[in-house]
Amino acid sequence: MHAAPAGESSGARPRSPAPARSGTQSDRRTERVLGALAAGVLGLIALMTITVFAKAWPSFSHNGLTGWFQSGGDVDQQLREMLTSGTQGGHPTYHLRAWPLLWGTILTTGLAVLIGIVFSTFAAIFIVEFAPAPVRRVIEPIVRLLGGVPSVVYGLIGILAIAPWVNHHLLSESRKSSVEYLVQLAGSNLSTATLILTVMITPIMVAIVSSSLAAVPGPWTEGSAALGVNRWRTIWRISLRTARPAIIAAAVLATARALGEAIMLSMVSGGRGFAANPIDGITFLFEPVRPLAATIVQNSEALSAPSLGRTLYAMAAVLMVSAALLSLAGWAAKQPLKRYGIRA
Amino acid sequence: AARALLVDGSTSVFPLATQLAAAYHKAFPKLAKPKIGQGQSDAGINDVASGRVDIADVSRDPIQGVDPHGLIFTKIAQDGICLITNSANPISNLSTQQVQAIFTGQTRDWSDIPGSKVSGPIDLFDRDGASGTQDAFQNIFLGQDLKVSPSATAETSNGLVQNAVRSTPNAIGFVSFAFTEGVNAVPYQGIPCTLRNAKSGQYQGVRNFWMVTKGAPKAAASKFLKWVTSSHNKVARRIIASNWIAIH
Amino acid sequence: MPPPVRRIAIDRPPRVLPPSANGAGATAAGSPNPRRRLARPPVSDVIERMRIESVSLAYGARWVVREVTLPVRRGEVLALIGASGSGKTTLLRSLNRLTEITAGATRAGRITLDGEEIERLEVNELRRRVTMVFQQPNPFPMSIFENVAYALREENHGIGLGRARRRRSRRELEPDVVDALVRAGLYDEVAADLDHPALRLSGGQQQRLCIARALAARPEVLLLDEPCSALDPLSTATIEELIVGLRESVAIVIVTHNLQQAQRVADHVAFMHLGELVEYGSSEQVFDNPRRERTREYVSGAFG
Amino acid sequence: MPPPVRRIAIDRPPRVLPPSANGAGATAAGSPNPRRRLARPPVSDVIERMRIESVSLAYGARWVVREVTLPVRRGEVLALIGASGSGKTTLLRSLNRLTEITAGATRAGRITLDGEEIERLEVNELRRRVTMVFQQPNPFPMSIFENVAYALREENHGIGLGRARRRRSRRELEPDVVDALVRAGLYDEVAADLDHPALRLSGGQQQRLCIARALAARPEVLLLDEPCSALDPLSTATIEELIVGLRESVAIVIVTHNLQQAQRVADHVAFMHLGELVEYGSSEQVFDNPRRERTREYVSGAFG
Amino acid sequence: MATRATPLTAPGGAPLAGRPRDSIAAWPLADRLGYLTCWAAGIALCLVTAAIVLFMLVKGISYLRPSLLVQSPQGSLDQSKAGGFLDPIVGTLLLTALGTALAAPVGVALAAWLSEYARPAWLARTVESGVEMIAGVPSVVLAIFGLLVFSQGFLSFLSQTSAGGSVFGKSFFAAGGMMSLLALPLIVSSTREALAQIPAHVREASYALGKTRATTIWRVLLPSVRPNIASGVTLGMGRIIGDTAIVVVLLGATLQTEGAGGAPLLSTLRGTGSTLTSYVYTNSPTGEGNAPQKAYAAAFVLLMLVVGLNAIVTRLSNGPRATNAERSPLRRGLRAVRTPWTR
Ligand SMILES: Nc1ncnc2c1ncn2[C@@H]1O[C@H](COP(=O)(O)OP(=O)(O)OP(=O)(O)O)[C@@H](O)[C@H]1O
Ligand SMILES: Nc1ncnc2c1ncn2[C@@H]1O[C@H](COP(=O)(O)OP(=O)(O)OP(=O)(O)O)[C@@H](O)[C@H]1O
Ligand SMILES: [Mg+2]
Ligand SMILES: [Mg+2]
Repeated sequence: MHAAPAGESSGARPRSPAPARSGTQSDRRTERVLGALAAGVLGLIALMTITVFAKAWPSFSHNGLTGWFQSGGDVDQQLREMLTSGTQGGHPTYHLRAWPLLWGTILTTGLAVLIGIVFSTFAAIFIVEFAPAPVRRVIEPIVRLLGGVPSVVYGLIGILAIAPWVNHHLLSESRKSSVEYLVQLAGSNLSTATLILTVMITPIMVAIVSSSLAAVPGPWTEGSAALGVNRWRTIWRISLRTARPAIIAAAVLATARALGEAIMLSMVSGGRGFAANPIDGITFLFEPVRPLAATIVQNSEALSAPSLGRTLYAMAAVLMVSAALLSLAGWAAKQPLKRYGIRA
Repeated sequence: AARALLVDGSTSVFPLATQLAAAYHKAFPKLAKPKIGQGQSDAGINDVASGRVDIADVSRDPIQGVDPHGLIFTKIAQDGICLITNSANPISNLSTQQVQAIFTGQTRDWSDIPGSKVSGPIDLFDRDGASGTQDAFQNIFLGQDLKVSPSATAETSNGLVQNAVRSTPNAIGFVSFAFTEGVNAVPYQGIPCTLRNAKSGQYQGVRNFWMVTKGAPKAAASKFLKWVTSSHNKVARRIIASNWIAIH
Repeated sequence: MPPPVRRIAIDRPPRVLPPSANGAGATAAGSPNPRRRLARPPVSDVIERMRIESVSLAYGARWVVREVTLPVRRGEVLALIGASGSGKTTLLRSLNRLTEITAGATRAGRITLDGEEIERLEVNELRRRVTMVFQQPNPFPMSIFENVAYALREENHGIGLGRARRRRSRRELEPDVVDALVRAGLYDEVAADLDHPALRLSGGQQQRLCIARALAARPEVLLLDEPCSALDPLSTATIEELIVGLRESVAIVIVTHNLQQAQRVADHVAFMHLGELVEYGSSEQVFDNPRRERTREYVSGAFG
Repeated sequence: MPPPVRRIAIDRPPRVLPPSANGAGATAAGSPNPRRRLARPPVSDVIERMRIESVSLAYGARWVVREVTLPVRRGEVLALIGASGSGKTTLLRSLNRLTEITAGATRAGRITLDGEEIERLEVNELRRRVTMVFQQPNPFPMSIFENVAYALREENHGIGLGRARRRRSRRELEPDVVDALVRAGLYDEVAADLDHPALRLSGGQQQRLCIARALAARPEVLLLDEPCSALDPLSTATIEELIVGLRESVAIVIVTHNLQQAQRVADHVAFMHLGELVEYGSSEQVFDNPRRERTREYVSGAFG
Repeated sequence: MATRATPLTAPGGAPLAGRPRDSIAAWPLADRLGYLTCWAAGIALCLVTAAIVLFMLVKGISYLRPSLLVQSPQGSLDQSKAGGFLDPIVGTLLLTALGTALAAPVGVALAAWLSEYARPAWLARTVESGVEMIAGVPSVVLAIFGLLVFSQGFLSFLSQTSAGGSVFGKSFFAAGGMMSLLALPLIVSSTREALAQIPAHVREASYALGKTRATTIWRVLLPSVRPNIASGVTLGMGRIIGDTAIVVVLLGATLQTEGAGGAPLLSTLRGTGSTLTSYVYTNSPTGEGNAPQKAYAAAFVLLMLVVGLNAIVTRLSNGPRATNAERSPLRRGLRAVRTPWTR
């Protein structure tokens, strides 16, 4: 379209300029040190992963990956047999059908995170956009405080305050007897666990989301306001869009936290390796579950028992893998946003 | 300086062990002071087997094939296990058959139990598989072949069972002596579940507390164990007798 | 040969005089005197839309605009000039109540749109009718298309109980979007890639995109705060033509530091100093024989 | 009466002609012709510091600057003009190898500082000698003092090397900081509150702070990318004088869209179009009788 | 603001424009619903928070006696009669300090590397996932792994050696080490988020002054994300303070902090102990101690500690050179994350 530039032939290929000396000694040293540090941490993590998987191997190999994740039989029974297996010189048994535990993990984590994300996104919007200054000034440190409350304390509140209440007010005789032959309903159950878990992970999410909502560039929101788009729509279409990477990050962190939460859940989840069944309608919410992490803690006494120990490591391995996949998923979810200039 | 005498293991034995250790150190300030950690029975067994600690407190009987070889179990005391029900349901007695029927899930309703003040489904509270108390309960009350009904709620500690039973009218469960406050300790085979009866040997539901060493106890460890188990050691006797059953 | 240029708009060379901008060429070429007014299409009728009556504005306790009275008419362009900090932006922002967003900003005096006090109007309704383009280009982090469609999509969430929020399909929106882009003189540059991120455009293109965004809402009054300060002469030319062309249908207020620009586009000029309206009059009068001393000083020391 | 204004720098009313800016007033007042060059102190000698030899720059596979050859001399101001996207900024950034931090940017051709190829120089050393001021004012989130002191502090600590070099105390730094602020014409405005956060300053002040920051490092070449496009006439005036004053000691390259500005400050002007250097010559020559048609078109349509 | 106290009078004495009519009433139903949801969520948050805090307050205060704070716990079956929890308090402080001291620098360094260097890319990606993975690992797994590591012979100096001659592997050092791993993800992610939000031209401005990346990071980038680092660290400390498994497995959960060897502090760090959390755990029905009253009291003290530590961190995050303006609520806490350039 325009006349060929003079001597363009010489400019044909990017002649990469003479080997440029980039950065001073100190700078390159810094990069190396930091890089080494990162590698070190990674190494440690890798070592841990390998250890766990090595220990976990027999469990997987005996049941086969498919078998391991299937359902079948009473998982608690299977665990007990492992504990005493090898007694009287018999071979240790590894038979396990872990689906109920997985299902428990999925239920508690999934529900808690779903509720948590919605709730904390709205709460964050409230804190950043609508809350009167004094309220904000009070609530912000308190949210942090909540983030710092140990899970044991939540567990304590759970078993001493919430579980009994649920047991008295929400569980009728009829409901109990309806599933009597399958499982026994008690104050600590799926809904209690989910509730407390949600309360536990919310602060982290609120903190992260609101901080990034607060960082939405003023010109964007103003620009939207200047077009006569009301405050809510502006938040909805501009602020939330900009904050999405943070929301994702928050979700990842929270999910990971929920996956790994053990103590509290072992206190209030009902402690039965039972696959709560949605078909039971409302009752479903009051059926006991026991997520993987809680199972590990509850049986950690038996880590020395050969087969049970290996099995527990296998559960740990599963948790690790899912956490890793989780972070990958989060990363992938952020990619499309980058190209529109939303920095993640 | 003398190396520490590291003790680790069962939380159930922990209170006893700490008191013994304190007294022991008072008696022989020169000797290595026992340092009591608390984890779990099997963690303790692991530690002692790997030589990480010198003595492990264990609240369950040895299991062949599970326990590493070459461990020496020394019985130091006995603890009792009580059946407990909600205080709204002060049952006067349970026979072995009744207990087995209830815990295996054959009997599912209180109305089938003579003397119960409540009706409706029985809420069973079990302990998780790895617990020493559960192991003891299994051996003492059920015997090898019976199993606790799978529908039972498994709690992770005496305290949780106590707590659950306290807050559930229809509940029944089992705990060590120390956890009968606020609930109804059910007499077993007509014998009230009390420390006295257990000491006198009438009450059957007792289990053993062990201290485990790798091979025969060595220098510091053996001194401590001798002191604990020697039959003419007033101090130790008194401490044990305060809440447990002395056996020497 | 340099490798072939990928022809997506971000890469596309900016418009050069022939052929696309010969409009600009015509007004510009051979006329060494930058003060010459742009060739302006005759305006059928001049109607007063907004009226600013002895308006004062304060941040906290500090009055930065004092007792300003001005008419805003459709059919002519009103230029606000004055040194930095003289309150131009503040005054401009008060016209669609953007000042209310700023904490601690207070207003006294009347501002009316078609005789109705603006605080009687629903604020978003008002801002939809009186839109603003800022000094810094601020495209949203979306595709070019979405940026322009934004106002359109949102506008049917107008007043009224939850009017069914039927999302208008892209097909429906396309004509309006394209039209807006054309009017902002951006279309030929970005036609090929409406789905590219707006933030990848060059500064000038971004600013024109913002203007397109504002036009898409079909406002009745258009407020421009130094729209060209970051642009090169050619983009500026495009936008100035656009402004002059628009004044037929839209009442326009433009804040500028560039006196030549004010002279080229404005029919009336208001000179502000330290928050006071020093002089208001027709462009010729203010520039060629200002009544007040201050004004003369300012317009003569023609920096910019 | 409006309540008294709290007199801290943040909301101190910006400088207006009397009293503070009578410097600007002087050059401005009574000079109706904006093209007039600024009164320029005689320069002892003009020395070439940098040389750009047939430099081409590409982003990815796309050449945005082609075969440009230019001298950069101390004792005179070189202005780069040209339409948006013509590669001015890119060229400017390549002078202190800032292009290297842009992913996919490649360079061909030679750039020398005092005859030495800039690749041979240690990059931070180079950038300390050839500093740059950007289009948007971007002070760091520190106090005003710290902003300037930052450039002064020699220490370039990484890990290991640590803060081996003793950090100069505030007392030691004060004179240089003040000096830099004075040279940037900012001192009298901020003297009272050197410890206030720099981000509280007005746009013009911020930009001058950035210049002060750049000057503090005592650079040999100063690159300015549209330093005034965000500023008002008075701040602009101050900065232009500053530039003209500096050219004695520092070689200056300025990118601008504002032709009047180019004429006021520049000794030599380079006109770029679509990445090519169309014309290079003395300011008078380029503006009054350009050799190339393109140039004529551009400078005659004196928009902006 | 203070000056507004005196009613403004317009220059011309014109009446001030009345507070504009709230336009929310005019929003479409859906939007108003959203708005209400926000308030609902916000209020719910406040209520839940208040409920928890009050619950702990009431329970805690009713059982808390000053003596508890100064006595060491005694071994006894009925913990409700056995001393206070001085040692756990000390333990908590020690462990948290140790863990944070390890985690904060490493975390910030990692974040800086991830956001400023991140070469080679694959390594960066892996590190990122690895770190995030830790967040999902039950701490008991970390603990067991830690035990394996720290009972290695060459690490004997970090813990004590049994009479049997092999390494105990349980000590404040060991626990602190693993705890820092626990806190890492939170610190890294919040710092990275913030660094990513700093516009490029700020970095360039620093490079253009001939500053190295290192200096830029150290003097410009990190200072401007201090608040985010702070909130990351507080969240991290939360994890550390709140963890039980690691304390039980790696700290021994001995009632009293028992040093090992001569040197005062060092011996403590090499020795075993317990934290308030593990104390709460063992005294809650979950553990054998079974003295809920004490658990509550301890839990309350724990919360107070958390509050105190948060306050300290926030204070530090405002930095020594922070002017009053910078310490204003706007620059603090969640709001503080509004990066200066986004004005
Ligand atoms: N948000 C604010 N808070 C407090 N004071 C402000 C605010 N915005 C502007 N000001 C002050 O109000 C006065 C007028 O500002 P305004 O931006 O309206 O001037 P302007 O004419 O637009 O200047 P410029 O030509 O540089 O844009 C200035 O003194 C400024 O310091
Ligand atoms: N980071 C980048 N990646 C890819 N292309 C770029 C990048 N920065 C600039 N460009 C392209 O390079 C060309 C020259 O850009 P440059 O900013 O140098 O022009 P300019 O003369 O400075 O324009 P303006 O006057 O608007 O600042 C433009 O077409 C632009 O789209
Ligand atoms: Mg303005
Ligand atoms: Mg540029």
